[in-house]
Amino acid sequence: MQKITSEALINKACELLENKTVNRVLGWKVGEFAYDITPALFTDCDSLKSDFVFGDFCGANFSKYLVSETRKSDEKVLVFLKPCDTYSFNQLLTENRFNRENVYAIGIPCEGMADISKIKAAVGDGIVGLSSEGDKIIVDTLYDGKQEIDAKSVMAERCAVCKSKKCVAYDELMGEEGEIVDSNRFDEVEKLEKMTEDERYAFWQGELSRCIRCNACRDICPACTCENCVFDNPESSVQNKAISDSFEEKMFHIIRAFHVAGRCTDCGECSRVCPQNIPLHLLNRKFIKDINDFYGEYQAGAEVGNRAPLVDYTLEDLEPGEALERGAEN
Amino acid sequence: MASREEALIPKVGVITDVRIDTPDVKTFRVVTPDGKKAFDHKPGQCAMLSIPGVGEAMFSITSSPTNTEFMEFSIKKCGCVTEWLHQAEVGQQITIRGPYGNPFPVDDEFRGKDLLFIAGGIGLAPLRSVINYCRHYRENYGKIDIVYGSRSKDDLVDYQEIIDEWTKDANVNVYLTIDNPQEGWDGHVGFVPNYVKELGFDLNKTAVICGPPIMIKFTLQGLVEMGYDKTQVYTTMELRMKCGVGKCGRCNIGSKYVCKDGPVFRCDELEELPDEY
Amino acid sequence: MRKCSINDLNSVFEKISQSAVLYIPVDGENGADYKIWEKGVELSNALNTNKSPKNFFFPQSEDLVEFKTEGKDIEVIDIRDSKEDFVVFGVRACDVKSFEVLDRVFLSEPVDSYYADRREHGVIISMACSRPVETCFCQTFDIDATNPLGDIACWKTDDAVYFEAKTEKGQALMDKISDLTSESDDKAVEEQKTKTTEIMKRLPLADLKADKFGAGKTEEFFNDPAWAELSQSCLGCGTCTFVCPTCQCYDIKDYNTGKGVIRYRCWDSCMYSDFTRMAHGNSRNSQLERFRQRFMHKLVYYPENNEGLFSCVGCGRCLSKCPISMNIVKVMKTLGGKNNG
Amino acid sequence: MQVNGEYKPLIVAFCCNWCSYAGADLAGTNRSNYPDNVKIIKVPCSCRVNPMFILRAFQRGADGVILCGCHPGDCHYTSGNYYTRRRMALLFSMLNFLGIEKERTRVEWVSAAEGAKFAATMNEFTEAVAKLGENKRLEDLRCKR
Repeated sequence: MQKITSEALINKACELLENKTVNRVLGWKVGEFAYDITPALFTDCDSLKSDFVFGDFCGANFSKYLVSETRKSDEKVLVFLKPCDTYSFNQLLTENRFNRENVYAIGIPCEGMADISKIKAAVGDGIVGLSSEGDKIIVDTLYDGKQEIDAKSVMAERCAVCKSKKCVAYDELMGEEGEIVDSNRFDEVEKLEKMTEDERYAFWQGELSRCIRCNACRDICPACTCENCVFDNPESSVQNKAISDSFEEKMFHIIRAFHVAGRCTDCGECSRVCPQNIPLHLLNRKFIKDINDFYGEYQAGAEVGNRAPLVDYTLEDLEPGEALERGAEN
Repeated sequence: MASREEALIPKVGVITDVRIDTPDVKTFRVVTPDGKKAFDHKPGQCAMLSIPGVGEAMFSITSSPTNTEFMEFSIKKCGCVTEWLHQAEVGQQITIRGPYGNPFPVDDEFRGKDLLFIAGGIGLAPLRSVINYCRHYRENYGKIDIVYGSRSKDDLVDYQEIIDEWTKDANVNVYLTIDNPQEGWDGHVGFVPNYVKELGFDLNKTAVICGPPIMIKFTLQGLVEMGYDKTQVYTTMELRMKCGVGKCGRCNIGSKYVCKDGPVFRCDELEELPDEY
Repeated sequence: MRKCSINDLNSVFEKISQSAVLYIPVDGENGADYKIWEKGVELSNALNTNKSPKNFFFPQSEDLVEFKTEGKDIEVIDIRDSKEDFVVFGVRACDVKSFEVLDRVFLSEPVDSYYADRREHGVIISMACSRPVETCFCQTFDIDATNPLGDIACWKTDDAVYFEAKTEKGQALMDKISDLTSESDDKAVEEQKTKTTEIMKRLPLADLKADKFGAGKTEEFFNDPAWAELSQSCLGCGTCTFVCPTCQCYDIKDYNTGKGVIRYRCWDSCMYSDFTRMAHGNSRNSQLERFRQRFMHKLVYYPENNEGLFSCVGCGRCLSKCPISMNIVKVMKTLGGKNNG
Repeated sequence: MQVNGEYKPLIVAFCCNWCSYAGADLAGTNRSNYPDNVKIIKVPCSCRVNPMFILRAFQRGADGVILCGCHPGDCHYTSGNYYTRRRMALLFSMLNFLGIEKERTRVEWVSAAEGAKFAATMNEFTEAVAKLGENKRLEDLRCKR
């Protein structure tokens, strides 16, 4: 799927390392299999050449790593940002979470990432090789040999409803400038809104009761950058690692989504990392959709310095009762 | 199933006496509701105390096993459990379970030896149990030297007992020190590790150190410089614990669990463990 | 060895569920998980469940004891009650092995009565693997996926299921289903074993060896500079520990219900920043230390305390679930040298 | 909440110190009736109410939660209730999205002079919640044993 090649990015990174613009590179590192890519820090050209990769499984958003990475040194770190990552980047800058001076950002185009669980569902388990050829992905399997699948059909949900192919922040852009896309990303939310309360409750009960409270959704989230999360703080009275099938997971997910409401850029990392495949992004998107409906279109991270809707108000805002009535009309 | 023993289910204990030792240390006397000692223990062992709804924490038993009537715990105020305990009054019930951990080898390696106890601050709490045990069975041990230091005179735990009892024993020498000069203090001033070096003990002793990690580190260094072998030196440690029985998985240093394999370690054993303390 | 036709498997399930709660792996929208069998519930063909079956013996959260307080008084209420009998069907060889790893922790003195009670009431029917996948590396730990342990071992072919009792408990259950099964030779089973063994040799992780690790290796690996790189992008979430069948660390917490205090325990993760946090400090302050603890525990500390048994069974869950795709295989290969596997 | 075998909804009302709490006071001095199963929690400003408070109330057995503050424009701290308005609009919409009945949550602006309105609001809200019955969707089973 990806049009820009690993080689192009490696060459650029090596060039910037050699001319001392940066002294380290945040990038994707090859794994054991074709799909288990790990975010890594590269400091020399040799390791970039042997281990750096950019392809269909490089979904990891590096923006959040910048918070800790930029504190380590005053020298610049090179980061590659896909369009959706640039929104997180801007949002973190808006919240003064890292020093812009310490980063050299390269915007790269993205054609969408593949979802390995969709591939496994399509071709079965036992994947021993993967390669990309135009719009096709060639999968080598243990049991059924080589199979060809349509890349679009295994694209990650968040990419299938991509909101923007435009990089909104960078020092340098590689490839072509993309466009903001007319996305249908709220379709799933609307579908749920149209259900009855009972149906919605049954849906979410089924989803959230699978939660194992691993905190991966929170820890990956580029908007969750509190130094000490309320759910980790023994003095907060809500620090809790239990699941109880009745309440704790719901509270965790409501509060998690609420804490990032108005700041969430809809990058979709929460759902990508969920080991239980809970569609957590739907909670965030509901907030985004409501914010758009109630207070006017707002895209977090579109620009640096925007005032988030929840720390803002107008005298004519909608009453909470009216908000609930609007929901009921759907 | 209910008849089965379960380590994690505690007994009820009653606080029958609260003694204010220092501005932030209190000593609590605990018995069962029918006035007995909750369980027998050996010097250096610990117990889990808890206040339902607040939390549970491990404390070393400061009273000597020779005391068959009650247990005492000297507790410094530093977290939510200890803060709650510091507000507790006589008659308050808490829960107690134990005893946990390895004791000091008072009936084996310590027998017949000259003993050197070195404590800093609240580090006296676990040592008081051993010291009083050895004083009780005085004939089994050689000379006893005790070096104890704290920030100030007011921060010396069990000061009254030290002055009234320990210093009056035959063949027991007590050396007290405080970190900074203070009015009304005519004793030694200076840090414990330096004081130990100044005192220059002979090398035929078995030493026991307890105090803040940094104090343990420098005192041990000092003893080694003086010519002590690490097999002669014991210490007792503390890490976060939840179960107390080596299962919950957090108090390990390398493959050793402080709650089960410790808290008492001989310093050469400690040497073999990774540096994670 | 006894067998039943694949078409009779549901009758076997029905029979078993008459005297015990029966759990079987069932396909869901996002992979398989254990569910209670009832009529109409179909057995999954998936290799492994999302969550490991350790939950049956060591549930993610469980109440330990209750307290009632009045004034200065406390009443301790033992709320333990005897569990009902249950049967877990379709446990893979790796997960069966994980119970041995857990047993050594929970059944060593002092015995954990909550775990022991569940263990006594549970019967494990294992299922041999016939379609291992790329993330499997049970061979590394000398586990034979074609010949699982458990109370009863099972082999499923296209047309039949073969049963072999491995323990007295298993034999007792076998007796209960004897009228639904018939005596059989092991020809089909042996065939399947040979075939699967051949596939196992072709797995990408087939050559991974654990020889370099084990008891007495603390010094060699603890200060390895590679930990920094390995742990560099670790998020500190608990995914690996919670999907792991052998991770057994737990937390004990109190919960005030308004009517009393329930002391419960729940899974905890050594990857969490508050795992070792005390009022006056933390003995593992950085993610590097916490990351190192997890893998050192599995590969060195645990074997040191348990006659060389590793606390990893190669089930591969962490390989597919870790948000950043960092896992024990990468750790073993990096620390042990690439030639190791 | 069961009272003498009869179901009565437990209502938690967060009231701001400056307007709504005074409004509740006035309802009392005026002898206006409102159900005794409305439990009032005084907060310095409606804006003090963290979403966690609302969830906590449900967890501990509330069947309905109502938040009362000064009328928009009248906040003692100038703008607190404007923030409340946005937050609660989003939170309550989210709760409804998760299937929590929308009648269980409400925001009402009650001034210090509106004792009658306070009583009427509480009566009406309690009645609406009573129709739904016990809160089962945001309950914590541990608290109900």
